[in-house]
Amino acid sequence: MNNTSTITIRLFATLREIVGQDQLTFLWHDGLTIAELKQTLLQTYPELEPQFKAIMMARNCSYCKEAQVLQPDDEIAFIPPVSGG
Amino acid sequence: MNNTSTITIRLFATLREIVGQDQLTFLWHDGLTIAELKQTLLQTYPELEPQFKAIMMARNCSYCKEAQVLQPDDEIAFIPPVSGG
Amino acid sequence: MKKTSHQKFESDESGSLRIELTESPVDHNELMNSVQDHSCGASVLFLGTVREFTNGKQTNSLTYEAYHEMAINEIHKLIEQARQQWNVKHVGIIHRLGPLALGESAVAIAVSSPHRADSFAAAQFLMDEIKKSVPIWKQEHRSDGSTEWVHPEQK
Amino acid sequence: MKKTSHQKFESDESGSLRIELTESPVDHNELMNSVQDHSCGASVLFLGTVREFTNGKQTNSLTYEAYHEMAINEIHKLIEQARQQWNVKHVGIIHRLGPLALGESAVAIAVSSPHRADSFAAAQFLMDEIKKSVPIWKQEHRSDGSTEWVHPEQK
Repeated sequence: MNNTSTITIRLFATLREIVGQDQLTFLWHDGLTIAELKQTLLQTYPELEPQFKAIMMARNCSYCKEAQVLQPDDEIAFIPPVSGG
Repeated sequence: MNNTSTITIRLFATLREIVGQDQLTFLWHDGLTIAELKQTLLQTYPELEPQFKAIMMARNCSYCKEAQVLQPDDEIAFIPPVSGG
Repeated sequence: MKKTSHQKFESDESGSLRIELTESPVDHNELMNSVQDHSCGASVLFLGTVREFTNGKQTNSLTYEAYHEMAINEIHKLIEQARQQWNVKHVGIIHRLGPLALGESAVAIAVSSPHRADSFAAAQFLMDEIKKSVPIWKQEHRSDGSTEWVHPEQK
Repeated sequence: MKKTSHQKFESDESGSLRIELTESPVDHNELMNSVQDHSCGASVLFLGTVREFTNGKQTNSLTYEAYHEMAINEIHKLIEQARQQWNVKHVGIIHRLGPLALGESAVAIAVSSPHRADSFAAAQFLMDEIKKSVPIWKQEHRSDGSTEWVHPEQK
Protein backbone atom coordinates (compact mmCIF):
# COMPACT_ATOMS: atom_id res chain seq x y z
CA MET A 1 0.00 0.00 0.00
CA ASN A 2 1.11 3.53 -0.65
CA ASN A 3 0.12 7.05 0.27
CA THR A 4 -2.06 7.58 -2.81
CA SER A 5 -4.62 4.86 -2.00
CA THR A 6 -8.16 6.20 -2.25
CA ILE A 7 -11.77 5.24 -1.66
CA THR A 8 -14.76 6.39 -3.69
CA ILE A 9 -18.00 7.78 -2.27
CA ARG A 10 -21.19 7.46 -4.35
CA LEU A 11 -24.01 9.92 -3.70
CA PHE A 12 -27.65 9.66 -4.78
CA ALA A 13 -30.93 11.56 -4.72
CA THR A 14 -31.01 14.32 -2.05
CA LEU A 15 -27.38 13.74 -1.10
CA ARG A 16 -26.23 14.10 -4.69
CA GLU A 17 -28.20 17.35 -4.99
CA ILE A 18 -26.81 18.78 -1.71
CA VAL A 19 -23.20 17.92 -2.54
CA GLY A 20 -23.62 18.83 -6.21
CA GLN A 21 -21.68 15.76 -7.35
CA ASP A 22 -22.55 12.07 -7.68
CA GLN A 23 -19.08 10.91 -6.68
CA LEU A 24 -16.25 11.99 -4.37
CA THR A 25 -12.76 10.58 -3.95
CA PHE A 26 -11.15 10.45 -0.50
CA LEU A 27 -7.66 9.52 0.58
CA TRP A 28 -7.53 6.20 2.32
CA HIS A 29 -5.54 5.61 5.52
CA ASP A 30 -5.07 2.51 7.60
CA GLY A 31 -8.00 1.98 9.98
CA LEU A 32 -10.34 4.41 8.14
CA THR A 33 -14.00 3.73 9.05
CA ILE A 34 -17.28 4.83 7.50
CA ALA A 35 -18.05 6.74 10.72
CA GLU A 36 -14.92 8.79 10.11
CA LEU A 37 -15.95 9.43 6.49
CA LYS A 38 -19.35 10.64 7.71
CA GLN A 39 -17.71 13.12 10.08
CA THR A 40 -15.43 14.43 7.36
CA LEU A 41 -18.34 14.82 4.94
CA LEU A 42 -20.42 16.65 7.56
CA GLN A 43 -17.62 19.14 8.17
CA THR A 44 -17.54 20.02 4.48
CA TYR A 45 -21.34 19.79 3.89
CA PRO A 46 -23.18 20.60 7.16
CA GLU A 47 -26.50 20.58 5.20
CA LEU A 48 -26.15 16.80 5.12
CA GLU A 49 -26.81 16.49 8.84
CA PRO A 50 -30.64 16.04 8.70
CA GLN A 51 -30.18 13.52 5.85
CA PHE A 52 -27.66 11.52 7.84
CA LYS A 53 -30.19 10.79 10.59
CA ALA A 54 -31.90 8.04 8.57
CA ILE A 55 -28.94 7.14 6.37
CA MET A 56 -27.83 3.62 5.46
CA MET A 57 -24.35 2.75 4.28
CA ALA A 58 -22.99 0.30 1.74
CA ARG A 59 -19.48 -0.91 1.08
CA ASN A 60 -18.82 -2.35 -2.37
CA CYS A 61 -22.58 -2.67 -3.04
CA SER A 62 -23.52 -4.41 0.23
CA TYR A 63 -25.15 -2.81 3.26
CA CYS A 64 -22.74 -2.41 6.19
CA LYS A 65 -22.37 -0.74 9.61
CA GLU A 66 -20.61 2.56 10.15
CA ALA A 67 -17.95 0.85 12.24
CA GLN A 68 -16.84 -0.92 9.05
CA VAL A 69 -13.08 -0.56 8.50
CA LEU A 70 -12.27 0.28 4.88
CA GLN A 71 -9.72 -0.98 2.40
CA PRO A 72 -8.08 0.89 -0.49
CA ASP A 73 -10.31 1.17 -3.59
CA ASP A 74 -13.49 0.50 -1.60
CA GLU A 75 -16.65 2.04 -2.99
CA ILE A 76 -18.80 3.52 -0.24
CA ALA A 77 -22.38 4.71 -0.72
CA PHE A 78 -24.58 6.74 1.60
CA ILE A 79 -28.12 5.57 0.99
CA PRO A 80 -31.06 7.81 1.90
CA PRO A 81 -34.40 6.06 2.58
CA VAL A 82 -35.25 4.15 -0.60
CA SER A 83 -38.51 4.70 -2.49
CA GLY A 84 -38.49 2.39 -5.49
CA GLY A 85 -41.48 0.57 -6.91
CA MET B 1 -101.21 -23.17 -14.23
CA ASN B 2 -102.06 -26.10 -16.45
CA ASN B 3 -101.07 -29.72 -16.90
CA THR B 4 -98.42 -29.04 -19.54
CA SER B 5 -96.14 -26.97 -17.29
CA THR B 6 -92.55 -28.20 -17.45
CA ILE B 7 -89.18 -27.69 -15.89
CA THR B 8 -85.82 -28.02 -17.65
CA ILE B 9 -82.83 -29.97 -16.36
CA ARG B 10 -79.35 -28.97 -17.53
CA LEU B 11 -76.58 -31.56 -17.45
CA PHE B 12 -72.83 -31.02 -17.65
CA ALA B 13 -69.53 -32.89 -17.78
CA THR B 14 -69.82 -36.49 -16.48
CA LEU B 15 -73.59 -36.24 -16.04
CA ARG B 16 -74.08 -35.08 -19.62
CA GLU B 17 -71.96 -37.99 -20.85
CA ILE B 18 -73.83 -40.57 -18.74
CA VAL B 19 -77.26 -39.32 -19.76
CA GLY B 20 -76.19 -38.69 -23.35
CA GLN B 21 -78.00 -35.36 -23.48
CA ASP B 22 -77.24 -31.88 -22.14
CA GLN B 23 -80.87 -31.08 -21.39
CA LEU B 24 -84.01 -32.92 -20.24
CA THR B 25 -87.57 -31.69 -19.91
CA PHE B 26 -89.75 -32.89 -17.01
CA LEU B 27 -93.43 -32.39 -16.31
CA TRP B 28 -93.97 -30.02 -13.42
CA HIS B 29 -96.52 -30.71 -10.67
CA ASP B 30 -97.49 -28.69 -7.63
CA GLY B 31 -95.01 -29.28 -4.78
CA LEU B 32 -92.31 -30.81 -7.00
CA THR B 33 -88.92 -30.68 -5.25
CA ILE B 34 -85.37 -31.19 -6.50
CA ALA B 35 -85.09 -34.25 -4.25
CA GLU B 36 -87.99 -35.78 -6.18
CA LEU B 37 -86.32 -34.96 -9.50
CA LYS B 38 -83.14 -36.66 -8.30
CA GLN B 39 -85.06 -39.84 -7.46
CA THR B 40 -86.78 -39.85 -10.83
CA LEU B 41 -83.48 -39.35 -12.64
CA LEU B 42 -81.80 -42.14 -10.66
CA GLN B 43 -84.57 -44.58 -11.61
CA THR B 44 -83.94 -43.88 -15.30
CA TYR B 45 -80.14 -43.57 -15.06
CA PRO B 46 -78.87 -45.67 -12.12
CA GLU B 47 -75.27 -44.99 -13.30
CA LEU B 48 -75.74 -41.48 -11.90
CA GLU B 49 -75.76 -42.70 -8.32
CA PRO B 50 -71.99 -42.37 -7.58
CA GLN B 51 -72.04 -38.93 -9.22
CA PHE B 52 -74.96 -37.80 -7.07
CA LYS B 53 -72.99 -38.32 -3.84
CA ALA B 54 -71.06 -35.05 -4.26
CA ILE B 55 -73.61 -33.23 -6.40
CA MET B 56 -74.69 -29.61 -6.00
CA MET B 57 -77.94 -28.22 -7.31
CA ALA B 58 -78.93 -24.92 -8.84
CA ARG B 59 -82.32 -23.42 -9.58
CA ASN B 60 -82.41 -20.69 -12.22
CA CYS B 61 -78.62 -20.25 -12.03
CA SER B 62 -78.34 -20.02 -8.21
CA TYR B 63 -77.22 -22.76 -5.86
CA CYS B 64 -80.09 -24.23 -3.80
CA LYS B 65 -80.96 -27.10 -1.45
CA GLU B 66 -82.63 -30.29 -2.62
CA ALA B 67 -85.72 -29.48 -0.51
CA GLN B 68 -86.32 -26.54 -2.87
CA VAL B 69 -89.91 -26.51 -4.20
CA LEU B 70 -90.00 -25.81 -7.92
CA GLN B 71 -92.16 -23.56 -10.09
CA PRO B 72 -93.16 -24.07 -13.73
CA ASP B 73 -90.43 -23.14 -16.23
CA ASP B 74 -87.67 -23.42 -13.61
CA GLU B 75 -84.26 -24.38 -14.93
CA ILE B 76 -82.58 -26.92 -12.67
CA ALA B 77 -78.93 -27.94 -12.94
CA PHE B 78 -77.08 -30.79 -11.29
CA ILE B 79 -73.55 -29.61 -10.73
CA PRO B 80 -70.72 -32.13 -10.32
CA PRO B 81 -67.62 -30.92 -8.41
CA VAL B 82 -66.31 -27.93 -10.34
CA SER B 83 -62.75 -27.77 -11.69
CA GLY B 84 -62.35 -24.44 -13.44
CA GLY B 85 -59.22 -22.33 -13.45
CA MET C 1 -65.41 -23.65 -36.43
CA LYS C 2 -67.59 -21.10 -34.73
CA LYS C 3 -66.06 -19.70 -31.52
CA THR C 4 -68.69 -18.88 -28.93
CA SER C 5 -68.24 -16.18 -26.31
CA HIS C 6 -70.34 -15.04 -23.36
CA GLN C 7 -69.69 -11.67 -21.77
CA LYS C 8 -70.80 -9.33 -19.04
CA PHE C 9 -69.57 -5.78 -18.59
CA GLU C 10 -70.51 -3.17 -16.00
CA SER C 11 -69.00 0.22 -15.29
CA ASP C 12 -69.71 3.17 -13.01
CA GLU C 13 -67.70 5.84 -11.21
CA SER C 14 -66.42 3.32 -8.64
CA GLY C 15 -64.86 1.11 -11.32
CA SER C 16 -65.69 -1.61 -13.80
CA LEU C 17 -66.06 -5.34 -14.07
CA ARG C 18 -65.73 -7.53 -17.10
CA ILE C 19 -66.43 -11.26 -17.27
CA GLU C 20 -65.82 -13.31 -20.38
CA LEU C 21 -66.15 -17.00 -21.19
CA THR C 22 -64.69 -17.73 -24.59
CA GLU C 23 -63.52 -20.47 -26.91
CA SER C 24 -60.90 -18.13 -28.37
CA PRO C 25 -57.35 -17.80 -26.96
CA VAL C 26 -57.10 -15.51 -23.92
CA ASP C 27 -55.44 -12.17 -24.68
CA HIS C 28 -54.05 -11.47 -21.20
CA ASN C 29 -52.13 -8.43 -22.37
CA GLU C 30 -55.30 -6.71 -23.59
CA LEU C 31 -57.01 -7.68 -20.30
CA MET C 32 -54.18 -6.24 -18.18
CA ASN C 33 -54.15 -3.04 -20.22
CA SER C 34 -57.93 -2.67 -19.81
CA VAL C 35 -57.69 -2.40 -15.99
CA GLN C 36 -55.05 0.37 -16.02
CA ASP C 37 -56.22 3.65 -14.49
CA HIS C 38 -54.44 6.85 -13.41
CA SER C 39 -56.10 6.55 -9.99
CA CYS C 40 -54.43 3.15 -9.46
CA GLY C 41 -50.79 2.61 -8.53
CA ALA C 42 -51.02 -1.16 -8.71
CA SER C 43 -52.39 -3.93 -10.88
CA VAL C 44 -52.05 -7.70 -10.68
CA LEU C 45 -52.54 -10.22 -13.46
CA PHE C 46 -52.96 -13.90 -12.65
CA LEU C 47 -52.66 -16.43 -15.44
CA GLY C 48 -53.64 -20.08 -15.05
CA THR C 49 -52.08 -22.18 -17.80
CA VAL C 50 -52.23 -25.82 -18.87
CA ARG C 51 -49.45 -27.62 -16.98
CA GLU C 52 -47.73 -30.69 -18.40
CA PHE C 53 -47.50 -32.85 -15.26
CA THR C 54 -50.04 -33.29 -12.44
CA ASN C 55 -49.30 -35.87 -9.76
CA GLY C 56 -46.83 -37.55 -12.07
CA LYS C 57 -49.34 -37.93 -14.91
CA GLN C 58 -48.62 -36.24 -18.23
CA THR C 59 -51.34 -34.06 -19.70
CA ASN C 60 -51.65 -33.71 -23.48
CA SER C 61 -54.55 -31.27 -23.52
CA LEU C 62 -57.63 -30.13 -21.59
CA THR C 63 -61.22 -29.43 -22.48
CA TYR C 64 -63.26 -26.95 -20.43
CA GLU C 65 -67.04 -26.90 -20.31
CA ALA C 66 -69.24 -24.37 -18.47
CA TYR C 67 -72.79 -23.69 -17.44
CA HIS C 68 -72.36 -20.28 -19.08
CA GLU C 69 -75.22 -18.28 -17.62
CA MET C 70 -74.64 -19.46 -14.07
CA ALA C 71 -70.84 -19.27 -14.30
CA ILE C 72 -71.09 -15.59 -15.25
CA ASN C 73 -73.54 -14.99 -12.37
CA GLU C 74 -71.28 -16.74 -9.85
CA ILE C 75 -68.17 -14.88 -11.00
CA HIS C 76 -70.17 -11.67 -10.76
CA LYS C 77 -71.05 -12.47 -7.13
CA LEU C 78 -67.39 -13.17 -6.33
CA ILE C 79 -66.33 -9.83 -7.79
CA GLU C 80 -68.98 -8.10 -5.65
CA GLN C 81 -67.59 -9.90 -2.58
CA ALA C 82 -64.06 -8.85 -3.49
CA ARG C 83 -65.20 -5.23 -3.85
CA GLN C 84 -66.70 -5.34 -0.35
CA GLN C 85 -63.45 -6.59 1.17
CA TRP C 86 -60.85 -4.62 -0.77
CA ASN C 87 -60.49 -1.24 -2.42
CA VAL C 88 -60.25 -2.36 -6.04
CA LYS C 89 -61.07 -0.32 -9.12
CA HIS C 90 -61.29 -2.53 -12.20
CA VAL C 91 -61.66 -6.30 -12.36
CA GLY C 92 -61.45 -8.34 -15.56
CA ILE C 93 -61.80 -12.11 -15.73
CA ILE C 94 -61.58 -14.31 -18.82
CA HIS C 95 -62.07 -18.08 -18.68
CA ARG C 96 -61.30 -20.13 -21.76
CA LEU C 97 -63.64 -22.95 -22.82
CA GLY C 98 -63.32 -25.83 -25.26
CA PRO C 99 -60.05 -27.60 -26.11
CA LEU C 100 -56.74 -26.18 -24.82
CA ALA C 101 -53.18 -27.22 -25.65
CA LEU C 102 -50.25 -27.39 -23.20
CA GLY C 103 -49.12 -23.94 -22.06
CA GLU C 104 -52.31 -22.19 -23.18
CA SER C 105 -54.11 -19.91 -20.72
CA ALA C 106 -57.24 -21.33 -19.10
CA VAL C 107 -57.99 -18.31 -16.96
CA ALA C 108 -56.78 -14.72 -16.65
CA ILE C 109 -57.68 -12.38 -13.78
CA ALA C 110 -56.65 -8.73 -13.80
CA VAL C 111 -57.30 -6.35 -10.90
CA SER C 112 -56.26 -2.74 -10.36
CA SER C 113 -56.31 -0.72 -7.14
CA PRO C 114 -54.84 2.49 -5.68
CA HIS C 115 -52.57 0.40 -3.39
CA ARG C 116 -50.96 -2.94 -4.15
CA ALA C 117 -52.14 -5.06 -1.21
CA ASP C 118 -55.74 -4.83 -2.46
CA SER C 119 -54.92 -6.03 -5.98
CA PHE C 120 -52.90 -8.98 -4.68
CA ALA C 121 -55.55 -10.03 -2.14
CA ALA C 122 -58.49 -9.63 -4.51
CA ALA C 123 -56.84 -11.49 -7.40
CA GLN C 124 -55.91 -14.40 -5.15
CA PHE C 125 -59.37 -14.49 -3.54
CA LEU C 126 -61.05 -14.49 -6.96
CA MET C 127 -58.93 -17.35 -8.27
CA ASP C 128 -59.37 -19.43 -5.08
CA GLU C 129 -63.14 -18.94 -5.11
CA ILE C 130 -63.59 -19.52 -8.84
CA LYS C 131 -62.08 -22.96 -8.30
CA LYS C 132 -64.60 -23.68 -5.54
CA SER C 133 -67.96 -22.48 -6.76
CA VAL C 134 -68.09 -21.53 -10.43
CA PRO C 135 -69.72 -24.20 -12.63
CA ILE C 136 -66.84 -24.88 -15.00
CA TRP C 137 -65.43 -28.35 -15.56
CA LYS C 138 -62.09 -29.57 -16.83
CA GLN C 139 -61.53 -32.79 -18.74
CA GLU C 140 -57.94 -34.00 -18.87
CA HIS C 141 -56.60 -35.87 -21.89
CA ARG C 142 -53.47 -37.72 -20.75
CA SER C 143 -50.48 -39.10 -22.61
CA ASP C 144 -51.45 -42.62 -21.47
CA GLY C 145 -54.63 -42.30 -23.56
CA SER C 146 -56.96 -41.84 -20.59
CA THR C 147 -59.52 -39.04 -20.39
CA GLU C 148 -61.06 -37.91 -17.13
CA TRP C 149 -63.25 -35.16 -15.73
CA VAL C 150 -61.01 -33.74 -13.01
CA HIS C 151 -62.28 -33.61 -9.45
CA PRO C 152 -60.85 -30.91 -7.16
CA GLU C 153 -59.47 -33.47 -4.68
CA GLN C 154 -57.49 -35.10 -7.52
CA LYS C 155 -55.44 -32.01 -8.26
CA MET D 1 -31.29 10.84 -25.89
CA LYS D 2 -29.38 7.71 -25.01
CA LYS D 3 -31.40 5.20 -22.98
CA THR D 4 -29.27 3.30 -20.52
CA SER D 5 -30.10 -0.20 -19.34
CA HIS D 6 -28.51 -2.53 -16.77
CA GLN D 7 -29.32 -6.21 -16.82
CA LYS D 8 -28.61 -9.50 -15.11
CA PHE D 9 -29.79 -12.88 -16.38
CA GLU D 10 -29.22 -16.35 -14.93
CA SER D 11 -30.71 -19.67 -15.94
CA ASP D 12 -30.31 -23.31 -14.96
CA GLU D 13 -32.49 -26.42 -14.78
CA SER D 14 -34.29 -25.10 -11.66
CA GLY D 15 -35.45 -21.93 -13.45
CA SER D 16 -34.30 -18.48 -14.44
CA LEU D 17 -34.02 -14.97 -13.11
CA ARG D 18 -33.89 -11.72 -15.00
CA ILE D 19 -33.30 -8.28 -13.52
CA GLU D 20 -33.42 -5.13 -15.59
CA LEU D 21 -33.10 -1.43 -14.77
CA THR D 22 -33.95 0.64 -17.79
CA GLU D 23 -34.79 4.14 -18.97
CA SER D 24 -37.02 2.69 -21.70
CA PRO D 25 -40.75 1.95 -21.20
CA VAL D 26 -41.46 -1.36 -19.43
CA ASP D 27 -42.82 -4.04 -21.76
CA HIS D 28 -44.79 -6.04 -19.18
CA ASN D 29 -46.35 -8.29 -21.80
CA GLU D 30 -42.96 -9.46 -23.03
CA LEU D 31 -41.89 -9.97 -19.38
CA MET D 32 -44.99 -12.04 -18.55
CA ASN D 33 -44.55 -14.14 -21.69
CA SER D 34 -40.89 -14.78 -20.79
CA VAL D 35 -41.79 -16.56 -17.51
CA GLN D 36 -44.27 -18.98 -19.13
CA ASP D 37 -43.27 -22.65 -18.88
CA HIS D 38 -45.09 -25.94 -19.50
CA SER D 39 -44.09 -27.10 -16.02
CA CYS D 40 -45.95 -24.15 -14.48
CA GLY D 41 -49.70 -23.88 -14.07
CA ALA D 42 -49.60 -20.37 -12.68
CA SER D 43 -47.98 -17.02 -13.25
CA VAL D 44 -48.50 -13.65 -11.61
CA LEU D 45 -47.61 -10.24 -13.00
CA PHE D 46 -47.47 -7.22 -10.71
CA LEU D 47 -47.37 -3.76 -12.25
CA GLY D 48 -46.60 -0.62 -10.24
CA THR D 49 -47.74 2.45 -12.14
CA VAL D 50 -47.53 6.22 -11.60
CA ARG D 51 -50.67 7.19 -9.68
CA GLU D 52 -52.21 10.63 -10.01
CA PHE D 53 -53.07 11.35 -6.35
CA THR D 54 -51.07 10.52 -3.21
CA ASN D 55 -52.37 11.82 0.13
CA GLY D 56 -54.47 14.39 -1.73
CA LYS D 57 -51.49 15.80 -3.66
CA GLN D 58 -51.55 15.61 -7.45
CA THR D 59 -48.54 14.11 -9.18
CA ASN D 60 -47.56 15.30 -12.65
CA SER D 61 -44.61 12.99 -13.16
CA LEU D 62 -41.89 11.05 -11.35
CA THR D 63 -38.16 10.62 -11.79
CA TYR D 64 -36.43 7.45 -10.59
CA GLU D 65 -32.74 7.20 -9.82
CA ALA D 66 -30.81 4.07 -8.81
CA TYR D 67 -27.47 2.90 -7.54
CA HIS D 68 -27.48 0.45 -10.44
CA GLU D 69 -24.86 -2.07 -9.45
CA MET D 70 -26.11 -2.40 -5.89
CA ALA D 71 -29.81 -2.34 -6.86
CA ILE D 72 -29.26 -5.32 -9.14
CA ASN D 73 -27.32 -7.13 -6.36
CA GLU D 74 -30.07 -6.46 -3.80
CA ILE D 75 -32.87 -7.58 -6.14
CA HIS D 76 -30.81 -10.69 -6.86
CA LYS D 77 -30.62 -11.46 -3.11
CA LEU D 78 -34.38 -10.99 -2.77
CA ILE D 79 -35.05 -13.42 -5.62
CA GLU D 80 -32.76 -15.95 -3.93
CA GLN D 81 -34.73 -15.50 -0.70
CA ALA D 82 -38.01 -15.97 -2.56
CA ARG D 83 -36.70 -19.18 -4.14
CA GLN D 84 -35.84 -20.54 -0.69
CA GLN D 85 -39.36 -19.90 0.61
CA TRP D 86 -41.49 -20.82 -2.40
CA ASN D 87 -41.40 -23.22 -5.30
CA VAL D 88 -41.05 -20.72 -8.14
CA LYS D 89 -39.61 -21.38 -11.59
CA HIS D 90 -38.94 -18.11 -13.42
CA VAL D 91 -38.69 -14.61 -11.97
CA GLY D 92 -38.42 -11.45 -14.07
CA ILE D 93 -38.17 -7.94 -12.62
CA ILE D 94 -37.92 -4.68 -14.54
CA HIS D 95 -37.59 -1.31 -12.80
CA ARG D 96 -37.88 1.83 -14.87
CA LEU D 97 -35.49 4.74 -14.28
CA GLY D 98 -35.49 8.37 -15.36
CA PRO D 99 -38.61 10.46 -15.99
CA LEU D 100 -42.05 8.77 -16.00
CA ALA D 101 -45.44 10.20 -16.94
CA LEU D 102 -48.76 9.47 -15.20
CA GLY D 103 -49.95 5.91 -15.78
CA GLU D 104 -46.55 4.63 -16.92
CA SER D 105 -45.13 1.50 -15.31
CA ALA D 106 -42.39 2.02 -12.74
CA VAL D 107 -41.93 -1.64 -11.90
CA ALA D 108 -43.04 -5.00 -13.28
CA ILE D 109 -42.58 -8.33 -11.50
CA ALA D 110 -43.45 -11.62 -13.18
CA VAL D 111 -43.24 -14.99 -11.43
CA SER D 112 -44.22 -18.47 -12.59
CA SER D 113 -44.68 -21.62 -10.51
CA PRO D 114 -46.25 -25.08 -10.75
CA HIS D 115 -48.97 -24.02 -8.25
CA ARG D 116 -50.54 -20.60 -7.87
CA ALA D 117 -49.99 -19.89 -4.16
CA ASP D 118 -46.21 -19.74 -4.74
CA SER D 119 -46.44 -17.18 -7.56
CA PHE D 120 -48.76 -14.94 -5.55
CA ALA D 121 -46.66 -15.10 -2.38
CA ALA D 122 -43.33 -14.63 -4.14
CA ALA D 123 -44.52 -11.69 -6.28
CA GLN D 124 -45.94 -9.90 -3.25
CA PHE D 125 -42.83 -10.59 -1.15
CA LEU D 126 -40.55 -9.29 -3.91
CA MET D 127 -42.53 -6.06 -4.31
CA ASP D 128 -42.73 -5.47 -0.54
CA GLU D 129 -39.00 -6.06 -0.09
CA ILE D 130 -37.92 -4.03 -3.13
CA LYS D 131 -39.61 -1.04 -1.52
CA LYS D 132 -37.66 -1.61 1.70
CA SER D 133 -34.09 -2.35 0.71
CA VAL D 134 -33.28 -1.73 -2.95
CA PRO D 135 -31.37 1.53 -3.55
CA ILE D 136 -33.80 3.23 -5.92
CA TRP D 137 -35.21 6.70 -5.27
CA LYS D 138 -38.32 8.43 -6.50
CA GLN D 139 -38.64 12.16 -7.01
CA GLU D 140 -42.19 13.47 -7.29
CA HIS D 141 -43.04 16.46 -9.48
CA ARG D 142 -46.39 17.80 -8.25
CA SER D 143 -49.06 19.92 -9.90
CA ASP D 144 -48.45 22.64 -7.27
CA GLY D 145 -44.94 23.09 -8.72
CA SER D 146 -43.14 21.37 -5.84
CA THR D 147 -40.57 18.65 -6.33
CA GLU D 148 -39.58 16.23 -3.59
CA TRP D 149 -37.58 13.05 -3.05
CA VAL D 150 -40.20 10.74 -1.59
CA HIS D 151 -39.57 9.13 1.78
CA PRO D 152 -41.28 5.81 2.52
CA GLU D 153 -43.21 7.21 5.50
CA GLN D 154 -44.68 9.94 3.26
CA LYS D 155 -46.42 7.45 0.94
